[in-house]
Amino acid sequence: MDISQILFYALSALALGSAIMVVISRNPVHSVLWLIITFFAISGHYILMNAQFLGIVNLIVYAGAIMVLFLFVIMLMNLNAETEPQKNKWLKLAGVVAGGCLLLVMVAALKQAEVKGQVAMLGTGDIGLIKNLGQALFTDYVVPFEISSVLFLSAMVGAVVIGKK
Amino acid sequence: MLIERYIYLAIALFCIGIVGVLARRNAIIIFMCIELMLNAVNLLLVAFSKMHYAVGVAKNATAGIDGQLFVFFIMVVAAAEVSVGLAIIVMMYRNTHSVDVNFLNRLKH
Amino acid sequence: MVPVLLIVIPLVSGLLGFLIKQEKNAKVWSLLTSIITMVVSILGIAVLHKPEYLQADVAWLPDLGSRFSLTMDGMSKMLCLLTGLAYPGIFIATWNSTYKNGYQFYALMLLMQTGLMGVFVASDALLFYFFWELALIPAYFLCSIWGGERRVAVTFKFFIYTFVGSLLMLVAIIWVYFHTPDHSFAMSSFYKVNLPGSTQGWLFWLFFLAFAIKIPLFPFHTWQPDTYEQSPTAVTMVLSGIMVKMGVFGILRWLAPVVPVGLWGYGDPAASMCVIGMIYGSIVAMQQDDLKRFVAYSSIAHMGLMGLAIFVTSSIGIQGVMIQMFAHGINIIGLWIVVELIERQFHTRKMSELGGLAQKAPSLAIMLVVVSLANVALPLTNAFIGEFMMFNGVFGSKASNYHYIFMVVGGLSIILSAVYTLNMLQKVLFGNTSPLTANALDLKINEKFVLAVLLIGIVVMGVYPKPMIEATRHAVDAIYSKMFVKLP
Amino acid sequence: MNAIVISAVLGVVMMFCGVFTNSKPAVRTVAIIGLLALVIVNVLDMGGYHFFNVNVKGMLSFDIFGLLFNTIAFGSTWIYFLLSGRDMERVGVNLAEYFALIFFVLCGIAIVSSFTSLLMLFLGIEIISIPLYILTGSDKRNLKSNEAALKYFLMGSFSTGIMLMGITLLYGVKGSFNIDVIRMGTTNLTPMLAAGLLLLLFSMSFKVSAAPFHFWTPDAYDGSPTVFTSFMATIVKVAGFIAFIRLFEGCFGDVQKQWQLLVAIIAAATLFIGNITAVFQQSVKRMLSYSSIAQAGFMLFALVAMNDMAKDGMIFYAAAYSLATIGIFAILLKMKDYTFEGFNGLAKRQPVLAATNTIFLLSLAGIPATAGFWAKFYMLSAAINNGNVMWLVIIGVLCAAISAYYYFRVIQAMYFKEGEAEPQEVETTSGFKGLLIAIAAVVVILGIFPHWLLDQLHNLFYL
Amino acid sequence: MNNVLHLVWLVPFFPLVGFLITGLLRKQLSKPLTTIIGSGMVLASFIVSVLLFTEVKNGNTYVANLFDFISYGTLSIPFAFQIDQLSSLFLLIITGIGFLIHLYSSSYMHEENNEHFGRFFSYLNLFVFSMLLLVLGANYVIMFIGWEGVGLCSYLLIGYWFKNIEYGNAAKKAFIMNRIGDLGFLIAIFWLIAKLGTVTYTTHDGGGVFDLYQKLTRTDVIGITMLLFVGATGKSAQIPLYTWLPDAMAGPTPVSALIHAATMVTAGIYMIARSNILYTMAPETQSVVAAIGLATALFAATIAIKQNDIKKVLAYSTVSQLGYMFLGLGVGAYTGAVFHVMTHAFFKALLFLGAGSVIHAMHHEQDIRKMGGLAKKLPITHITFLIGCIAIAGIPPFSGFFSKDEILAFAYAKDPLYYYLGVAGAAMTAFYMFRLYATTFRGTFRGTEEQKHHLHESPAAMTIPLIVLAILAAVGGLIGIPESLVPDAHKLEHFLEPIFAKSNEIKMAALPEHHTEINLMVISVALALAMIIFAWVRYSKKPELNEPAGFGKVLADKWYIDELYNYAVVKPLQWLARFMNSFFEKKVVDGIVNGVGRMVTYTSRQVRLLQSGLVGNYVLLMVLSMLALFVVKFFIKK
Repeated sequence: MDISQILFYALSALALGSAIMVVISRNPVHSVLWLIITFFAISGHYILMNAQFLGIVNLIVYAGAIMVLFLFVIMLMNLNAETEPQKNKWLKLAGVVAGGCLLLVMVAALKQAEVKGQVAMLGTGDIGLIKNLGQALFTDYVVPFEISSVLFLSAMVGAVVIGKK
Repeated sequence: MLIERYIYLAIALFCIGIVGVLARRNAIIIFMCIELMLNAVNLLLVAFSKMHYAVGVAKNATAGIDGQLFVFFIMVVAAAEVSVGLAIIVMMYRNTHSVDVNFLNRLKH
Repeated sequence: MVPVLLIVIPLVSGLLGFLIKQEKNAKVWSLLTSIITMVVSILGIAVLHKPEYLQADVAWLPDLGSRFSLTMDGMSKMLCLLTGLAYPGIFIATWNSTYKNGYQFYALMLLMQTGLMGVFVASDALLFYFFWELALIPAYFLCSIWGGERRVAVTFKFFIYTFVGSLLMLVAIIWVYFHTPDHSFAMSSFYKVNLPGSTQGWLFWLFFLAFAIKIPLFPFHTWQPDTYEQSPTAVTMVLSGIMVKMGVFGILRWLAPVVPVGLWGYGDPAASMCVIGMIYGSIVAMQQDDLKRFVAYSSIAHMGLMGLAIFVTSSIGIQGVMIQMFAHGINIIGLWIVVELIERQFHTRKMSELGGLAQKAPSLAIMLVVVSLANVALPLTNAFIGEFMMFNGVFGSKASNYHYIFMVVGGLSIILSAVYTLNMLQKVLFGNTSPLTANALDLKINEKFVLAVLLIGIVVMGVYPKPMIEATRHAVDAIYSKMFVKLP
Repeated sequence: MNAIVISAVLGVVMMFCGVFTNSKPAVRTVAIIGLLALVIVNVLDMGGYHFFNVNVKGMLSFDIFGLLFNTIAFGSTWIYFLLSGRDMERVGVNLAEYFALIFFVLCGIAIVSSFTSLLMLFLGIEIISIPLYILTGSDKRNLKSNEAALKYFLMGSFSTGIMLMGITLLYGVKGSFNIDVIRMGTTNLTPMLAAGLLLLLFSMSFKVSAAPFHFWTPDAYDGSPTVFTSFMATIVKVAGFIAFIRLFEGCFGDVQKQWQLLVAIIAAATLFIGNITAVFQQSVKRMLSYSSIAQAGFMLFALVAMNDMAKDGMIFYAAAYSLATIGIFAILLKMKDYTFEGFNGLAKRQPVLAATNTIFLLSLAGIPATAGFWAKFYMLSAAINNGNVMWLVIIGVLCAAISAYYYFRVIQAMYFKEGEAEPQEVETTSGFKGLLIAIAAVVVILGIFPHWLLDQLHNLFYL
Repeated sequence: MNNVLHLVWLVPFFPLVGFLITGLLRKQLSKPLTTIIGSGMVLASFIVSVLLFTEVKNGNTYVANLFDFISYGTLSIPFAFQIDQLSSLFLLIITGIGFLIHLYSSSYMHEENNEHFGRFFSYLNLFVFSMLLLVLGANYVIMFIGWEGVGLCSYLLIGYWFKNIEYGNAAKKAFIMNRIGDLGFLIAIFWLIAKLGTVTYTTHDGGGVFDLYQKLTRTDVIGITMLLFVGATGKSAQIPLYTWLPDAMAGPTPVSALIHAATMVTAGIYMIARSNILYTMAPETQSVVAAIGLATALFAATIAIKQNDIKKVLAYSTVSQLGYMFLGLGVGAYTGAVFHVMTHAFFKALLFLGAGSVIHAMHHEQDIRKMGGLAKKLPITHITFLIGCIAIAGIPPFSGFFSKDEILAFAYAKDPLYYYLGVAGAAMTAFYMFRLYATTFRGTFRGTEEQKHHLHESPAAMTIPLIVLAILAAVGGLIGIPESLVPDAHKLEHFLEPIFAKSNEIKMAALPEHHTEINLMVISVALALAMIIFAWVRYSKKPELNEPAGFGKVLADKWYIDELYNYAVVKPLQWLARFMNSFFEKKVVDGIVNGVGRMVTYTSRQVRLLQSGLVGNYVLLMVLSMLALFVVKFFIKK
């Protein structure tokens, strides 16, 4: 077992563990923090796969910007206390069971996945580098890139509509 | 690293996200769990990207790159969604002083 | 040309009718229209014999293989004639009725005529379906706006019920369409379809349901008494006199020739339903106190016989059905006219509240007696011819294994019909007058006129049915041969 | 490409309109004229006049099917602007922004009707969805509107997650997001493909509000300002269908037999739930939400059958359904009371409204001589032609009968019930009435000559 | 071929015209005018009938095809009249007696106002028309038309006084009972069509029923004859369908005389006589006919013994006499049966008209217990009535003797038991007729003073028919003097021979030896005389005024047959109808339809609860559905 494999398992464990903590934390602020840890773990995976650009972007955009926004909203609403009333226990249980079953079913379904046995190369290749990604983004992917500006425009207008008193 | 491990990992994260959506009542946390789901997808996409790279690199030096680009777009969209989503949640909070989705039951049947 | 006129005249006139806001004018307008339509239909059956006059064919939906094609064969001619004759009669007989926003009433009546005529002349399955539904919509509005107290719910049931049936028929039509050799909705293509027996079996039931609900056959009849009871009488006349014939017509035109094997396979169960319906309708009619419900149940019994005659597959029986469609139309409209006159005068339809009318209104009594007797198929009235031929067909059927049983059990309805009809006559006409009928008035001149014409028609047809038989013979032969030719 | 660019530009224009003028009629006029221009450029696109020769790098493909659909969607929106544009003013102050958002949605629609890459599908759907979240919540002080927006948003994002997982699994197998690549060599649904297909099926079902993924629909439609419900329930919904069909035909057209049953189950469930639940509604608006679910069930027939007839029928269904529903919503917007009782006696007070409304309702119920009949006819024909799903056909017709039940309740209220003496509805202009009559006439003309509209377009460009 | 026979259509045409005129102009025409038209038309018919008869007597017969009635495929049913020996004889009876009764009615119904008087005459004319159709028809369908037509007229005339619900019920009962029979007749017609493809009696080219009868199998011929007989039992009031006839006495008395004694009720005999060849082919049916006839004869006679209503006695007597005719038909004595039809028409019409005269005099009192001693006050009525009674009792040389004893003689030849029972019936006949006679005309008057004051003989319009009929009843039998008494004197038999020729070829009904026959006559006459004397003596002095008790009550209450029918058929049918209407129709048939509707709304109410408004639930349901679909796709093997 080489170092990258050890890293893989460690990061995976971290991601899963902190993801579970996101769900089970009573305090929203704790959830946010656990989620940030999950994002770090995922960024770690990206870097492990030599997708440095995505790893960094993930940290900046998700862990940095988005989660801060979340935190900000939670603070704004003064929700940092464990205010959430107990949801119906049965419903909660049903949720967990349903999610668990879905996991089982999907895993079972994908056990015979046609890509089984193929390898996702770790630590090699340069497609994850910003140069290559940038080139592709502004040549082959220029249309979606431009289109996403429309998306942002609409989000902007939306924020205006919603936010304006 | 064998691809199925990434598949299982991603699905597990994905399902944890789903369980979070199912089990929590706080709109913000539900939203966070959805973000978790998206991240699971991102992770899997990158893994597939690397897998296809391994297969196709001989013919094409940038094989598998579209997977990573897709991740980029997902992040873009997620950012936009978050801005709108949080705006809605805040608006809701302003009116009801709660982010508990179970209070959202004026519309039913 | 004739079929086009039969559709277009009432359609255009009906649409224009919405613009005539004055009831009196609307009445005159629609009467005139209906008379013109009548004249055209008479021309169609009696004068214009060249095929080009009796057909029309215009491209409609080329991509789907559906054409706006109309044909008048003997059966169509007769039913068009019935429709053409009935409308002026109805308008004259109900001349004294007034309706709120009457102009709409008359306009819708004319639109309904369009649908009815269309059903009878369409020789394209899709077009047929089109008109089939179109006839229903005005009926729905007519009953729901101008009907009795429970009109909305009752008409709604009627509408939904028949709608279900028609949709099932639509499924069957589309299915057959995809199996026509040339992917066409044309009647001729439908007749060429050769489907395996099992397919024909379930197609039979799909068609059958639509028609059985419309006719209506037991046990799909429960919309009918309520609807007849609640509708304004003019509408009831159209419904019972003409619209229910659509079902019989549909069986003869579309069911029997298209899925003959299905009809053989399931003719006996279907015929059994008809027979049960005959007896059942008669028995229930015996218990009715409301005149409209009474007529409704008796109509169920009579329509059952028509169904029976068709489903046992015999040529003379089908000929009888042809005659009877016309005869029953005339008779039942006559009955409704009398009922309407009674209701308008006494504001009740309850037999128990009437009585003694024979003393006070002898003309009315005579009319009612004659029409009722025609309804129970007394010889020398029109219905006798039809019933005789139908029962003859049932008895002599070679297709059914149970035709003797059908004959005997169905024959009981002859007796039962006498029972309920005479009961009704006695309660309404005989005995002493009730407080309501003490000052009864006899018929007015327009009512007398319509009824006299009806009676003459009843007797003339009953004594000399030959022209009717001749007019429809070819159509019957055509249908009958199709029922036997298409062995898979 | 014309449509995508112009609609995006128009969105921006509307944004600036809001900055530069406060005159609502002016804003509306600009929007209406702009939309007309959009329709025209799209039609020109069909005729071969491409204004923007962008190299789309295999991301989009503008086939006649998509363009035709765009025309219908834009045309319907234009009618919608004409009919209900005035009513947007009553929602809030940001009239120009509403128009801008609608233009962005149209941009998204133009994308999903012509995507060839799953990435574009994703972006398109998001471009449609995000403005809709906003529009749903645009009545800011109305709790119902808030609630609807939040529900719609949460569930919409959830389904986006599902869709992305589906796309990812497909990518994992095929290594590409291009639908042609994905289709290539797909002769058998291997597990991961199947899982991807299922996830895409779920999320697309969600977008078109097919049961059991329809739960957001009644609440979102009911809660959002009625004027936007009209838009969402019609144009946006059928756009979802176009995307759905494009996706499934493009990616999995060759293995249709293997997923037909699943779609059939979903269609049956949608028909059942939509129709059954609509029966018991008290509010016409909510009834229409369920009816839109029910209609989605019929549109799913196109997917179940997946033949030429189905695609033709889909276009026709889109037009017929949109026209009728927009009309009904336009009338509903004039009512003060959205319950069935609110319609009592409308025929006496507003005969034109009642008559046109009746025609629209008949069309929705699928009565012959209205466009809706042909819509249903095509769908039933497609499914019958397919032959494997007769059970679904029978369920379909029975449900159609049930649908008559609730549509006719409105007719009953308008015509057969006595209403209040004083008017229960907002004043209407004669222009509005004239427009309604024109739409009703189109519905009837389409009901008698279903190919009339297409033939006209055809004559315009190809002769 | 003589041209006179072409006029056959005139025979029914006159009454039809009479019906239309008197019916349509009933308000305008005065009573004398109505009488003239109504009776005149029948008289005209009678005259034509006589002309036809003389022609037929010369051996000419004729079938007049008027027009195609129902013609389809190979089946052709023309509207055709056949004039031959049998029909011409019936024509005479119908128009002759019909005319007399019209004449009688003009006086009897004088109290009615113009309108109803006209109505009465129009009904009578319509009846004559229908009856003529019945006998003239050249095929079974035309016969059936007349058959139902006379039923209708019977209905109209029984219910002539329509204010009285009881009368209405009687009319209804008559019509319905007749319809039961008609159904049998109708099925027989269909059977014939199915097997032979024709209903015409006979044609030139041998294509009629009576030409092709050999093509019928044994089953066919038994079935057809049995069904025809069912028709006959309805119309001719035989067991089990006889109960309507006594009730039919609710109609005006001339109606009872014409329809329910002289003509319509004999239609069944006519029909079987017409179809004699078929019956000869079916001895089994013949036995049934004989048995039913005999049973009816005896059964009705027992009831008649205890009746106190003058018309009821005559009605049961009619039923009984009709039974004799069927006995005759059943033993193959077709001529005898027709003969009895004729003589019975004379004396029974006479008796009814006499009874009418009595009732007229008694101001509509019909109970013989309240009469008595009328002989002096009503001399003509008395004498004619007495003649009628003697005739029916079978005392030579009055008409009834010859016809009845011919039947009994043939019955003896067939089976002596038939004879003995028949004679017993004849004895009872003599007894109850003279019980009636004695109670009514002998003894002392038991009515009210006022009735006594007003007692007077009827006017000439009523007595003339009585006298004419009395003469006929007295001497009418002479055309059928049996061979055993005077050789070659049976004119009727020779006259009718062509009609029964085919039957006779197959199986000539045998007569006993001449001396045996004479012995039989002596026995029956002796018995009848004894009964006459016994009844005369007993009831002249001490009429039976008390309510009968014991077995007498059973007889007086008609063996409770009406009650039996009421409980066995009418009540269950009504119950069934009520059940069907109030339960089955509303709860089951409609209940299912409405139930579907309710189920939809109920489901709707339940399903919409899914829409709980809670996002958590929505997502949960979505996830569960996803799970389910995953399972369907992956784990359910097809």
